[in-house]
Amino acid sequence: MNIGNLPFVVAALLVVFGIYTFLFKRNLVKLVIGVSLVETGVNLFLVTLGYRTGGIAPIYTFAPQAQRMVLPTPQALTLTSIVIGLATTALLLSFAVFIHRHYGTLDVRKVKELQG
Amino acid sequence: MNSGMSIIVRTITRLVYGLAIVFGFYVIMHGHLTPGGGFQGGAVVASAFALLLVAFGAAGVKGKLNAHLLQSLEEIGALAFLALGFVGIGTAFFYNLLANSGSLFGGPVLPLGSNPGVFNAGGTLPLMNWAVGLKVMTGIAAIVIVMLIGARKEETE
Amino acid sequence: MRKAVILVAFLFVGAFLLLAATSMRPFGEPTFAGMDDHFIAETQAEVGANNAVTAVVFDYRGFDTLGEATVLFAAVVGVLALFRRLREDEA
Amino acid sequence: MTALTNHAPVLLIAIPLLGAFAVPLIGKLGRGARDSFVGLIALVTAAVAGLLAASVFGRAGAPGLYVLGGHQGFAVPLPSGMSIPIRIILEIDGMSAFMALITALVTLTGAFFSFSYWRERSGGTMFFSLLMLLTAGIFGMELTGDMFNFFVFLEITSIAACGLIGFRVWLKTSQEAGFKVMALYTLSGLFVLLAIGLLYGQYGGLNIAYLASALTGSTIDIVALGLLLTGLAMKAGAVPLHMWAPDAYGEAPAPMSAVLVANSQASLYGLFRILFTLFGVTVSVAALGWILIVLALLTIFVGVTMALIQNDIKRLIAYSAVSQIGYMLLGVGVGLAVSVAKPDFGFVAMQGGIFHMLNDAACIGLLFLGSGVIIRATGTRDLNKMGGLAHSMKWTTVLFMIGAFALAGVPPFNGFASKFLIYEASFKLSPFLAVVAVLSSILLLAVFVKVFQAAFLGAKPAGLPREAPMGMMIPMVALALVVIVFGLFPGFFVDKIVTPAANALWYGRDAYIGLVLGGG
Repeated sequence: MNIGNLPFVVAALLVVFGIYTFLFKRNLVKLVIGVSLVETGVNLFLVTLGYRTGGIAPIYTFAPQAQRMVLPTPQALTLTSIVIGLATTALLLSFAVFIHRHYGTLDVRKVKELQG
Repeated sequence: MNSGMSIIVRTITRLVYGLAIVFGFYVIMHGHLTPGGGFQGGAVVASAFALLLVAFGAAGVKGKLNAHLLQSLEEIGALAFLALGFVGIGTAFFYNLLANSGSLFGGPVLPLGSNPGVFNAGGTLPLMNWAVGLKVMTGIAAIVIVMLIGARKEETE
Repeated sequence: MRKAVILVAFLFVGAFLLLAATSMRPFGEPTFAGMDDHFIAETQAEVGANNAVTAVVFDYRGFDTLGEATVLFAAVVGVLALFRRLREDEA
Repeated sequence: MTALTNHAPVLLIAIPLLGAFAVPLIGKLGRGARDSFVGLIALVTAAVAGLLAASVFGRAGAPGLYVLGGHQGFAVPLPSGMSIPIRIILEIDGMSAFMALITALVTLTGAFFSFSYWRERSGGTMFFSLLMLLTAGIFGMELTGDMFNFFVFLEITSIAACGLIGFRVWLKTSQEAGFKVMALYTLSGLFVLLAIGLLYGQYGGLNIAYLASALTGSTIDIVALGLLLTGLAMKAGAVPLHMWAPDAYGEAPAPMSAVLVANSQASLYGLFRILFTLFGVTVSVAALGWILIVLALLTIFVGVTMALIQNDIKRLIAYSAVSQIGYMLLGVGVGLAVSVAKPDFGFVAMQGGIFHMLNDAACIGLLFLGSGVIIRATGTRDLNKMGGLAHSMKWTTVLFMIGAFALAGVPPFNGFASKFLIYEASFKLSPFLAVVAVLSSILLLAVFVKVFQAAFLGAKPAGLPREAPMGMMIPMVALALVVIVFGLFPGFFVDKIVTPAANALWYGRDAYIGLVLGGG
């Protein structure tokens, strides 16, 4: 394994932590946090894909001459994915509010009307 | 219902929220030249709205920020963005008709490479930034205000 | 039993992801950057924007951005629909 | 007309989007204006879908391109001679057009059914807005030729679908289902995004055709394939990742359950597109085919057995819908398992699996709409509390029966036509597959005999439930007509629309790649 690949490994670890939170926590808000963690990991992964060693932001306004620029596409993709993450988090939290209204709890073990 | 937070937070908010809104509009306006754009600037403006909501409480902004008005504005932003996509349908959907056309936002970028930034360029980009900026600031503000009011109702019951 | 299955699945996925992360190309040296080099080189002449990221977001991949705006719109409509005022017979 | 045909792919996505953005504004004018606007948008969308399908099937399913945002030089040549498309490209071949037809059929009937169904409910404008968004998202998934664009539309469908599932906020179960489905949809979407990131990082492009030509079968490719397979199988509701599907179909308002099935089918389409076009021969397709077959058998078995023990009519139909996803997977899985040698029966299996998508959309849609009518008339979803509906709801009884027979694969309805192709072809691969498939169909028939006996037969109920209004009947009759016509003339439709669709997956990989990259 190459130590230079550490950013990729960190992103993967974030995703793994998120999945762990999602699978093993009992509180609905913690599940939302788990999903957000996975999202953050994926976003971080996308951004790291675009980096070029020594590169500057791909913006020409007052840019230093003759510098390498990092790739713009991953940044655009990350922007999109962040907005999508915001949207899903908002909807998930709204559902959590309503579940709390109906069931009076956020414990997944007690929110189990739908079985079988 | 206890609306809002302490006097310190309220005073700071009064000082800061105007600046945040102005900065957000700056980010939207110069999206094609500097870091940022419609989404980022819209989020900054929405954060100013969220700050107001947190500092003054749902009751404090009642009548000033109306979720349904915000939603209507968001729809207008979305429709404007879609319409800008349709502008170039003569060639293809999302064709940048205005770029390098010499008309509005159609100026050439000179000199190429590092420059101080030509504001009158980018074709439909600045217009799209405005449409998306309007959409994002109103959309996020609507989500925040609706969720805050809904959650508060929960506590008082 | 159920928990053991979940644990095994989790470990499997985790190992899978770490395998992917370690066998990626070296960090900081994209191997195929033709598309992005085109964006960086042509953004000023083709689109007229100094900011290549904005050029990608609104011009080269504008359709994605329409989709992204739609996602936000869907979330706003969804949240407002959940918190809407109900009719008498629905509550 | 040519301009309209040329722009049809993007209009198919843009028109429902326009509808979704404008409905809340038009809804302020009143319900009449809103309903006529939504109806108009739905009709125009269906007409454009028909036009697109006519032009694609007119050229025998050969793929066509639509480059968004540019007329000139959409590809950048690389030093090695290969080129990368730089803009988003919609690529439409027989399979995409076929899926667009299904979506148009389901969303059109769903929208028209909803006019009456949602009349006495609150939040109608938002309901129709979400329906339009879901429609646009499904069309986008089916038409796009770009991986990231596919992900974006996947997320649109996720969010719009969950908004619709949780729409009846006064039901505690709908909120539970909404949370569960949203969390799992998001997770599956993130798996897909992670795979896209891996592929982009390795090959520097996002276009499906470009990636297909660049893939080498390295470790990263295999990991990406695994992630895509997991994510899309989860979103399609295949066992063992099906836990959300019965909740989603069961808790959504009845007309939306039908659209959600179309949504699952769009994910299935994405799965097929990735297996056949993106990966194709670069990985061991036989092994993948067998994975699909195992998933299919599990899905069929679990779906049918769980349907047997349900007492809730919507949940029962939901589990049957899950089992039908298994039949599609079985057909295409058999095709994939033998797609290197390309024997004849493999193609027949593909035809069966793909044809079954259309048939399933029609008959499951009919059943869900029928269940909506029944629940509206009786006020309960519990089969044990119903009975004697045939006395006063003759039309619904007949239509429901048609849907149930078609779903269970009884001739002469359309379910039989496609299931027969699947039985025949899977028998040639392994008789065991055919036996499981046939037995499950018989069990499914038993399930619906039970429903029939519980809901429609029996003594006259006390307060005689009234027949559904005309606005609900017409969409159901339309779906029933589709069921009957496709059942009576399967040969014609298999020739005209199913064969080009199967061709696109089975033989069309080189043409698909060649159209974008040139030469090929």
